Amino acid sequence: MGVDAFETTINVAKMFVIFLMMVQAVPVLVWLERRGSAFIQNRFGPNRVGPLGLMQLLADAVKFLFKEEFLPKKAVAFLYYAAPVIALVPGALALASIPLGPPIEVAAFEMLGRQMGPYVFKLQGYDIGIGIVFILGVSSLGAYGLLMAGWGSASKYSLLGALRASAQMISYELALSLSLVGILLVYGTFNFYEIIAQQQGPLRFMFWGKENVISWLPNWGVFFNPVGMILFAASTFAEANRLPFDLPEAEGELVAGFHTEYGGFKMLMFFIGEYGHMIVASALLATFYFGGYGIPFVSPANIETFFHAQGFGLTAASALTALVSHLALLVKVALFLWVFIWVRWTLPRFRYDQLMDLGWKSMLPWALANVVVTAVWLLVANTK
Amino acid sequence: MNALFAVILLAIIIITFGVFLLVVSGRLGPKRQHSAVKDMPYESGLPGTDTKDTKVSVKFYLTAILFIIFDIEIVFMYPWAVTYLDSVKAGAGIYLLGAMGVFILLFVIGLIWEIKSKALEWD
Amino acid sequence: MPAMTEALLKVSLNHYLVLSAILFTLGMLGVLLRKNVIVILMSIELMLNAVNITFIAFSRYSGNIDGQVMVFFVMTIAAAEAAVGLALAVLIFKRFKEVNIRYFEHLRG
Amino acid sequence: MLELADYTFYFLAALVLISGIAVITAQNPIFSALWLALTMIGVAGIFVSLDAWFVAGVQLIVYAGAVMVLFVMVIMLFDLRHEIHAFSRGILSGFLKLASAGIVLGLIVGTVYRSAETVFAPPPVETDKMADVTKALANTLFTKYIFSFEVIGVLLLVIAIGAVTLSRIRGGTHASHD
Repeated sequence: MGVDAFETTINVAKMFVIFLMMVQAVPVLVWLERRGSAFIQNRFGPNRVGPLGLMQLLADAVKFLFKEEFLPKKAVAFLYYAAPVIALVPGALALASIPLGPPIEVAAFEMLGRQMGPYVFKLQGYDIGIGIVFILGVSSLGAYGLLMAGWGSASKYSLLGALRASAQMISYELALSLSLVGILLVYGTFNFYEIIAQQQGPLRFMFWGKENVISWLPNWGVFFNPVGMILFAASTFAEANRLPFDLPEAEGELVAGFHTEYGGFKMLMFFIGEYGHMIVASALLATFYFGGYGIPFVSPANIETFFHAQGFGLTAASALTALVSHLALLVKVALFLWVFIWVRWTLPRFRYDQLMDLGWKSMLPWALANVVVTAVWLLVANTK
Repeated sequence: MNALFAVILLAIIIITFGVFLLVVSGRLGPKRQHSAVKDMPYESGLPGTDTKDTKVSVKFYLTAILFIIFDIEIVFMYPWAVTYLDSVKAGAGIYLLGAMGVFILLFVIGLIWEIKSKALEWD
Repeated sequence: MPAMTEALLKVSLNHYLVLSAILFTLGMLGVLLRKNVIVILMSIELMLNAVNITFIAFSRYSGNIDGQVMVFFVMTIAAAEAAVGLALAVLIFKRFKEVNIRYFEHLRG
Repeated sequence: MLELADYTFYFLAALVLISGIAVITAQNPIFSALWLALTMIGVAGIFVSLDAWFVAGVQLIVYAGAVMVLFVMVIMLFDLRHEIHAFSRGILSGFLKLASAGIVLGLIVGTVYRSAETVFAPPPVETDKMADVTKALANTLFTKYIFSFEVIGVLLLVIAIGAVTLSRIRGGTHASHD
């Protein structure tokens, strides 16, 4: 068949690893959220189980596992049980298409008496040429999980919460996808690798057909499209149903929104989906506006040459470069995730009409203006 | 391995994992015990009323309709956005900007109309 | 496996066309057999999707990008049709508390 | 020799057809809508197998993400849980309808197999060339079809105004007074 068994194995294993990464990140994030909230509010938070309370989530998970099954009367069983499974899908599918580091080159080697390689493994689940369009498409499927949960559990709070959630999600999806048009105009490609490659080195921009360089700033997208960055970040809060946009589960009004009737592991699965949204949003923010896995002023090629000079072989140097770059991305993502948690205790919740007004009457026009201004600016800047 | 197969594979992995979790947590938990109160949907402790009477604002579906229309307009901007820089460098930027300018103008007219006609008003 | 069967199973343009034909017929059956306006609208979407498959398949096998542009337009029209169709369905429901297709004949004047 | 791409096609075709049948046979409209969403996702996969990545993405965004969400929302709004007359009745008309659908299917499939040679795919597009496909699409859209593109803009404006106006109508000759 011409398909290399070794390569296929690695590629399949990558899927599992990336999915497990998302699932594993959730307990850490929940711990961070609870400890962070406690820190901001000047209290202790979970600190009993294990060092710093790190084992708390393990204990919670075990407790969740041993909960009694529950199905409300009149509930549509199929929808009720399918909804949490569906809620897992968009986040993981989107995360797998974001590059987590530069590709690893593996030099040819001999295994079991057979000549293998050379290979290039990308640090992502699958490389899709249309990157961001795929992510937008997949994350727009997120509404189904909510609607199925809301309808399936045959409860008023759930139905209202689901309708609110999906109306909010679709409203902010407009601002989200429109704010990305600005950055696509600047880079002229959907491909994440090309976008990241264009963000390396010092800040370089065209003006009246002449190239200018500002040597003390990295060449990040945020300097080309600051308004787009702010709009994108704000609408991801709404997409992930986080405060100040957590209307779907406003405790004071709707008990818990669409997952009112859920408990145990089923609720945890909704949580995983929600945190998956946050992780994807942070990774996208880093990729589009903050150089992705790139370290400011240092290109991956430089890192690799450095490791070569230290006496590492091709494979080892490449793997180490990928590791270092991946850590850079991880730092950025962690920073944005912390902002997500921070904002939760800084801003109060919106009212529903304010939320819709903000989405449709402020953010949409601003995003549109951003597109027009960027287009005109590009035209002016590149004309001699 | 092509990307389409990879996407399908990952989707299958996720769904299998989810179903596995459902089954495991269903098996491990205590035996389900029915009672009239427990099986009732939660309504803050008040006696539940029939869900058929739930009145939902028609605003929700109006929002969804407007979302479809604006979403398509934004989707049309995506191919334009990727090809714009190339065209600007090739000297055809004015033409593309004009083509999209008319489209954006129609978009703005629609948006202003919706705002003026109070279709986006939630009260 | 005999070579004949294998030649039939190897995916070619015809496979896509037949798939599209079956999908189109399903949509047609839905329009003919169902009475709920919303389900009829969904069946129309099914038929439009079948046509889109044909467009893309021909575009791919003849190396001509125009088919993809056409699919773009078809999607737009389909979405617009769904928006207006559902607005009508909501009107029907408000008056008759049911969305049966036979109430559409009252939509005059 | 069948390859991975062939098996992927058969998987997607089965997905599309099974969910398509479920759309028109489901008694409950909400299940119809959810099955149709699955059909749309399958069709997006079919597009991808034909290397139309961008159109597949648009299919996901517009159809699966927007149109079907609208359908699901409207059905939830109506609470159309129980439907008594899901199918039209009448044995003769039902037979005629089935027969006409069968004839259409037979005609199309017959034509396909009588007229077309078995055409196999040209080599697939490389991942890093996919951007070029999108750019070619954009160039065709903004040169050859520029007029249609602007007309679509006008159409969408009209739809936006029309749908809102329609949803405002109340009363009329057949208004129920309750």
